[in-house]
Amino acid sequence: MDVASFVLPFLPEVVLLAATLLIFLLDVLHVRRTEIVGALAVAGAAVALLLVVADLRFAPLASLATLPAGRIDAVGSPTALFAFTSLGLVFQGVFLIATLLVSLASVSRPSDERGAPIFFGLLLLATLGMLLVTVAADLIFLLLAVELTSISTYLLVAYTRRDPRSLEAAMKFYIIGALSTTLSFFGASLLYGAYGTTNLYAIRLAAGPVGFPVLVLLGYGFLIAGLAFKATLVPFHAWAVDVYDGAPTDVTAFLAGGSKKVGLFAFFLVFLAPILFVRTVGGGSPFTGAAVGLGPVFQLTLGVLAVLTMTVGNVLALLQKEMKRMLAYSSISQAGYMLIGITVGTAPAIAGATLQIFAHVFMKGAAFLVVGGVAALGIGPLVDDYRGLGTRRPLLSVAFALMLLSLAGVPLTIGFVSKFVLFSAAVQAQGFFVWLAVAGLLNSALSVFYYARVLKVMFFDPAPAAPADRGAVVGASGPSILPAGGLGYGRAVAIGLSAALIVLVGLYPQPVLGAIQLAAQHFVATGA
Amino acid sequence: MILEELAFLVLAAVAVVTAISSLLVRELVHTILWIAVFFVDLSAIYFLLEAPFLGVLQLGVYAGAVTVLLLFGIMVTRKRIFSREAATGIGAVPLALAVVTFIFLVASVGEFPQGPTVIHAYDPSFLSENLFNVNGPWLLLLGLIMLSAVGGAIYLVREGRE
Amino acid sequence: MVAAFAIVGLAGTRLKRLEWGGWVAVAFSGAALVVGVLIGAGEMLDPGRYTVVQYTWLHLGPAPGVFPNGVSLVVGTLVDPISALMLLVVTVVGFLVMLYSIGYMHHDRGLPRYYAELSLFLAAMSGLVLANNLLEFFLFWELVGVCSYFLIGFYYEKPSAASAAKEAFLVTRVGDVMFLLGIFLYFSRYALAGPAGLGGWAANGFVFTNGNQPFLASSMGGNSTLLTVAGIMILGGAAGKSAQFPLHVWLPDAMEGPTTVSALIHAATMVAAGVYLLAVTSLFLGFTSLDQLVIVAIGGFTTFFAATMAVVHPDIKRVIAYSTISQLGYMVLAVGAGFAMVGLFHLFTHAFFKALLFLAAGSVIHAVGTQDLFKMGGLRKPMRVTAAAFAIGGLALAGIPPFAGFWSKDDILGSLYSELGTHPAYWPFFLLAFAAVFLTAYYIFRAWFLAFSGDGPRDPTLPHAHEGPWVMQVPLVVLSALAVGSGLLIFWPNFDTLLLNGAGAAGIPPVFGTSDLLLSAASVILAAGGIALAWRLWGNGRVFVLAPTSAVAPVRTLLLNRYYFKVGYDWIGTRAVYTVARAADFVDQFVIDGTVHGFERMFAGLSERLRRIQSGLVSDYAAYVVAGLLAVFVLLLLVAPYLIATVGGK
Amino acid sequence: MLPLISIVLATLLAGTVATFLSGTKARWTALATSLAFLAEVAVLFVRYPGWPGYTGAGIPGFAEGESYAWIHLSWLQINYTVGVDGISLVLILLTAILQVATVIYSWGEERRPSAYFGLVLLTCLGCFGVFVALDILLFFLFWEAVLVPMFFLIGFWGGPRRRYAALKFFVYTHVASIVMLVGLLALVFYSGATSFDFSAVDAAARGLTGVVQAFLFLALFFGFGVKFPIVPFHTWLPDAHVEAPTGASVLLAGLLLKLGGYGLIRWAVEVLPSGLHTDQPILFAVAFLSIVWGSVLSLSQRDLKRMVAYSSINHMGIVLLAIALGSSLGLLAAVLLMFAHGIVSGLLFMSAGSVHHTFGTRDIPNLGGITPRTPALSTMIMVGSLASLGLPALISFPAEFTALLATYNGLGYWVFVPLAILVVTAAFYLWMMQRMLFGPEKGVPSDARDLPWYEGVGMGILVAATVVFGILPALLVDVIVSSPVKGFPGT
Amino acid sequence: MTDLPIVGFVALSAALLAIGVFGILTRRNFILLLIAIEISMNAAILNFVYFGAYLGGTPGLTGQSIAVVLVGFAATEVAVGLGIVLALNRVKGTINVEKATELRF
Repeated sequence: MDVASFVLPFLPEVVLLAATLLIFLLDVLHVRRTEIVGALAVAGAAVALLLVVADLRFAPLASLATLPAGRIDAVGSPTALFAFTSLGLVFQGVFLIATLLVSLASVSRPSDERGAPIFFGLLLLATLGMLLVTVAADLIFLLLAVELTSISTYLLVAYTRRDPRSLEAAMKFYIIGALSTTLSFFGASLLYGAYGTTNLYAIRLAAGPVGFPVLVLLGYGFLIAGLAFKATLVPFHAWAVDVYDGAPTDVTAFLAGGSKKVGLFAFFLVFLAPILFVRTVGGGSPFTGAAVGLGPVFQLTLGVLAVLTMTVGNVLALLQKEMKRMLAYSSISQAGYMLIGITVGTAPAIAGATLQIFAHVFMKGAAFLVVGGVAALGIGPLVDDYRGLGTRRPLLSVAFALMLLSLAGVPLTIGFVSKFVLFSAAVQAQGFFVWLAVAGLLNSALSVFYYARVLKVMFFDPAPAAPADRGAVVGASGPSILPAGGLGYGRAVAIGLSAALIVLVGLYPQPVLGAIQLAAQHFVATGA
Repeated sequence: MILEELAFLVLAAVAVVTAISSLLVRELVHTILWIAVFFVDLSAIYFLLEAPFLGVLQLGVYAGAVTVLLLFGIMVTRKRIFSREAATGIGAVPLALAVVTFIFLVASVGEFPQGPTVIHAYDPSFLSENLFNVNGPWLLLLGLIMLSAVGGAIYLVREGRE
Repeated sequence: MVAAFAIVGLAGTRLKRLEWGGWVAVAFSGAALVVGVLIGAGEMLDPGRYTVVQYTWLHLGPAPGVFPNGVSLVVGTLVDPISALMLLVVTVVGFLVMLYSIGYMHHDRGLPRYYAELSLFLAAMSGLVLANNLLEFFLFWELVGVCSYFLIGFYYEKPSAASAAKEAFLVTRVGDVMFLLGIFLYFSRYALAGPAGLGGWAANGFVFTNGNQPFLASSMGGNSTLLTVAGIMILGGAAGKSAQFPLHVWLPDAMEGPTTVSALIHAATMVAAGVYLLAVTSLFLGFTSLDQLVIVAIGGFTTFFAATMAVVHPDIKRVIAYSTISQLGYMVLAVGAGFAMVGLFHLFTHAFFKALLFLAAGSVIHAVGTQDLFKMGGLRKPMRVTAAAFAIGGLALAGIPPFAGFWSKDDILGSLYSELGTHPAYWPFFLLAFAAVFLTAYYIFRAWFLAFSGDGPRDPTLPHAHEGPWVMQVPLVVLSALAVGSGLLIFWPNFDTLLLNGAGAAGIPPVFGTSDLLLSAASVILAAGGIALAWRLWGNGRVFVLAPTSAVAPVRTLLLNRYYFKVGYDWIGTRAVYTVARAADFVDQFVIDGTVHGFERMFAGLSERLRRIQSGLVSDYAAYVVAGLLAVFVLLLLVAPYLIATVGGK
Repeated sequence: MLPLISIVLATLLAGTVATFLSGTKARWTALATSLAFLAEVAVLFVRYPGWPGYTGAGIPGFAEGESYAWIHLSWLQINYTVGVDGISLVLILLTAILQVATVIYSWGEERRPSAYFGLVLLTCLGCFGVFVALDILLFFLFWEAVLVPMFFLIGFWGGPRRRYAALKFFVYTHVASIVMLVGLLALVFYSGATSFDFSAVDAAARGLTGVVQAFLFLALFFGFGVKFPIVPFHTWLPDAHVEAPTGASVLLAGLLLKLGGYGLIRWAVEVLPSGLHTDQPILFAVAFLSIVWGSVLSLSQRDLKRMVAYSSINHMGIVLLAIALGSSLGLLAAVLLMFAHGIVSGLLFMSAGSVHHTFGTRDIPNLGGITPRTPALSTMIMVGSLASLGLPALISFPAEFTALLATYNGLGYWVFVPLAILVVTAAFYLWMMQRMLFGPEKGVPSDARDLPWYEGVGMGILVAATVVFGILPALLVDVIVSSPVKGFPGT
Repeated sequence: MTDLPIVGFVALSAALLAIGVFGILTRRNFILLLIAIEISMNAAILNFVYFGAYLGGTPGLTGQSIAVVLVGFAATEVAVGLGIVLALNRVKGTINVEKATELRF
């Protein structure tokens, strides 16, 4: 096999891997200063991001319909393990942005932290797994790539290895994750039994009546459960709140902003084909005797999950007193919105969900970065601890407010545009999907309650008597480098960048949305 | 062939019994013993399925490495090796969930041929070609996973000096 | 013309900050007087002129349905016999009252406000008189109402004054609402019937035509349910403004205002606007016969009803106020019976002698500082001019020839009598009105005797009485002259023609000065009897005390309590309405908002309960995962296929 | 062609930003912006070519049309499309007048003036945007953009229960917005409109069946209705008003409620005439309920502001009634009423605010005879009350008259319901004046002073508007009737 | 060449999965949880093996390849789990998951 032709398409991945190995090498050489290792990670992520963007940029998106050979949108083959889709490329960009933001913010961690190389190395490995998910054309490849991310994140959560909360979170994450992995592989094995292949494209080609309807449905059912863990769908979500809460906040940002999207993209890959290429389950369901299409069955099931997810997530966030847990629940509900995309399964809906995922990086990921920064300022974990932040830290508060407003879907923010596109796509699909849009919109109304509460606390409530500003950096002894008002420049830049993008894309989403739209159209046209 | 079917039935019964026992015995070291038997039993099933390579792998990795790893884990986390686990109830809800799961899965048997079917044996060379060439990326990914696991786990287990 | 006048009036309002502000107002009202007299004289010298000036105020475009030809609202002036007559009344009385105020009000605070409001009132009243369509009429109608509101509440520190003002506004508001509905009804009928060839509304707007026949009554064949309802609605408006039964309650309370205001607004002009409205409506639009009966009934009943209350009241102003209601009843009666011009003639004379009575009463109040008749007495000697003026006014009111009231009231009774043959249903109301003649004479002279006869005040604490300054006496004298002479105008052919022209050809020709002699004699005798009874009971300082055990004592109590109307209205106005309002408030706060908060609590409770499932125990989480898995199985294998098979597709 | 509307938007935006940044000088910046805005609106009026019956080039039926591509996807054609017609122009004028008056009235705001004035300007910017937007997304964007500054205005500068009120306001209106958004999206996608532009949607909606129209109309009606507010979704209004600072109350009553009316006219009535026709009974019922409910509840209020707030429900009920009639006369009346109510309720809320900080309470029974001490304030209250109860020569009269005429035209004797309620309306205003302005002095602190100059000027502007447009309503009417509403018979 | 009924394997793997799931739900010792996970993981591997054995040809080979990879993966997973167990034990002094419920609600 020609090595160059094999490696070249994977250039971003290779760059990340190289950066990872370099970091581990530095660790062995006892070069462990956070800023050095962090800079390396940032550079790696940035270069990879540039490569991805360049790919997107130079492959003329407008002419995607003509299916250029090469990296993008090679039609999947029944034997290949990976296929490059432009939507996958977009997701690579999203994941790399999340990594970039998190590593940028993490550069501000204490500079003599011993585990810095491990932290950034695992971060990059997790990212690598995410990137590989996007190119997967094979179920096993996909699941293994997901596992690369999972295993790396288990360890990232446990990264503050002296913190019992962190370890407890890692334990829960691990057990539920391992269970879900088992379920996923079990599902894959059933599909393998039914189709004789694990290649998604081959499965798609096996259109027409299937000999094993129950086996197929059970297999997909296991996959739904397994992937729903990653995507934090209710009722597979329970780990997420504890893990988001217990994990180091920057890791939480990565989990919420990056790794959970892997689950959603996996949903895109796994379920698009059966949903789009509506297939009659041969001989009818043994339970009802009626012959039904696979697509509507999945759409209904995923629709129920979507509604359940956003509702439960929002309702639980309502009374949550801790900021991180509240954001965690909110993150769960957001996953429900995103699931609408694949449930509807049209190109507009996929595009809407993709934009929502893109937006979520800046909204939720950056919000957790803010929470991490605020904690570093010595402010407590409760929502009420944020009292008077608006007067003490106006810029930070405004940025945070922007993120929350965007999460609530208030106009002029990216969160609005994404929800708008998503829900309009659902309405456009008409029928049953309009109710998905209604449920989503009502949920976003419900969500306003708790976002508004944070705003209220930050801006309306008086500050506590003795502001605990500029307190000791929690959980670390050394001074942080480049302090930007106690936040650190890296974190400040990451937060500022996110806030700016929230507004800019919110105002003029055309460039981003246009690209996503073409990618989604193409994704739907060519299939997984 | 009746002999093979009989062998399968015995092996299957052993698998189920050992699996249940490993979870239900209260002596943790006994658990390790039961699970080792379980792994060996599965290995035997793989041989029965004419997949000797997998059988050997199962013996080596599971019955060997994993069992030792688990034993090691017990030794480190227990002050006395032969300590007894506090009794934990079986619980109606978990049992129900497990049984329903089983029922759902067994519901698919109607779709399979009911009688004995041919079992294909594979040449290990074909298997290696398939494993290392066609599906090589799987192993590549496995390697990455191991890299991540090793790096992270070592960091976790190592006594920190901070 | 009227616009210019209105602007002058309004501009005047801003000038009154200075000490001599009152004189400015007098000057302006003098100018208005000149204009009014010129118009009036011009009309009298050349009866039958119609001058219309009009502009489009609002063009609302066509409206499919009732107004297919478009809705155009115009403002304009119409000078015709009746408006000229009315304008004359307004300007003359207005000027005199303004002049009188200089003396009467000089010790009051807030004079700029007083003159400003009074000027504004005069402007609005002139506008009302000159309006050439119902909408514009209504516009000024509301304006005079507001002026009345402010002037009644002039002594706003007094709670009773503030309350009376509110009451006046509210009660007339009820009438206004009916009036507005009446306007809509006429509008719509006009719009539908209006010949498109004439351009309909879009071209003309809805204006009083100067034709000689009521447009609607003829085009509708004189009868239709809609027209009847419209007429009743207009009557409602008029009843509110003219304090007719059952909307009469506000006028006696309106006496809380300065006496000058009572004279001008609540005797001579504004309250007469209701009658004017009825007259205008009957002349230009026409009433159906059912309407006429209702109007006659209301008028006739009010005439007697109000007079009975005047009989017992101790307050000099309220006695006159009840008298006003009663006299307005006469006018309504006349208009209702189809003798619009007869009614207007009575309006004309009544304005003068009633203003005279009020100003005279004001003079008394000014002198003794009380309104209680039973405290006064013997004022004849110190206040000769006032006593004489009051007497002249009283005689005019009682209908003793040759005083003005005789001619006009006699015309009303005579005209009505002539209708009895064709409308026997009018009989009871004719009798009521006839009986009221006696009561009228009795109560006004009861007041006169109580105030002026005798040797001195019954309440010795009263200050020593004296005549007011000349500015107060001049109006008394002038009005006295008018109270005598205005009735005699009927013998001037030009004036007679003016009235006849005003009536147009549609109504029955009024019978000015030619009523049945026998009837006239009877009424004069009745009136004389009333005066005699008054003298018998109250003359020479006597005080008639009704024994509490007497059979008529309960009647007296009933009358003093104004038939308990006020109590009833207060009950409706405060108790009943506020109870409903409170109940509604309760529903709003606890049912509607309660539902909202219920949802809130529901979500909070749900949140609280759902939170419990987040137990922290990883085994539970695993159980959720497995349960979720099974749920997905159920959905995939059972629910979804079933639903899709039954509901079909999506 | 001069992109005038964009220039106005830019002016407001720049002014808002400058105000936020200008610290203690914020009031001057805000005033300058407001005056510039007013001047630009005047230019808009002067340039408006349709007197009457405007049929312009560019965007049909709209003047000053501008359209630039914004989000163009294969299934979404969203443009930045703006334009004005007679209906929006009148409401824009209202915005400009209220903005100037509010800024001047709030001159004495000491707590964070830059943020306060900035938020005030932002609210007005949003309202202006709503009135000019001719694209669904743009419309919705501005619509929601109004919520946020108002939320902060109530929540930061408000009364004791401000947090509750702010939250309630936000949640209520947000839920409504969402239903509205679903309705609008469904409108686009069910009609198969080629773009989100008004004209495209309008044209495409003709093809919708009656049932679909009826459902869409109901959704839109609910969405816009909460802003009105319609009973029983009105309880946010009294709370928001009572707790809001005066300036915010003025904008809330004067402008925000009008957004509902405008939205209903522009995006529901014009686009879905047959939907309106089907849903008419529901609208009538709601309108009558609002009219009666608002008025009866006003009677039972002790708090001046709360009373005025409930009277707003009553007045907006009449607006709804006029709109529901589905005639161009009714629409004219509705727009006229909205303008009138905007000015008058602004005046009344300013009065209530002044009463509050002059006497320290707004509780009507605890006050009495304030006229001698504060004649100017009393005059303002009187003018406001009289205008509100429909005195001729003041702005409400032509509006209410037209509305009632239209009601009669459409509903016949049903007009008696709003007519009778006029009496109740008069009752509570008169009761309030009797208790508060007249009678013996009560509850007046010894140091009570009459209006400061800025409050006087602020109210004076509104009084002037009340009188000028009351005497010359044709200034507005001619503009409004120049925009015949498509889809109605006979127009 | 041997013949075996496929349904037996289906039932066996289902039983193993159910047992594993049951263990995960009821056991409190982390190590027992690991064992339970491994039992169910083995059920999945068994699936791949017997489906592969029945399918034959290249598809069948693929199944066995997957099984090989999964065995390796499962071992790695156990290693990671043990790492977490040890760290948890060091910090909390117990590996009973019931004792690790600080994060909840």
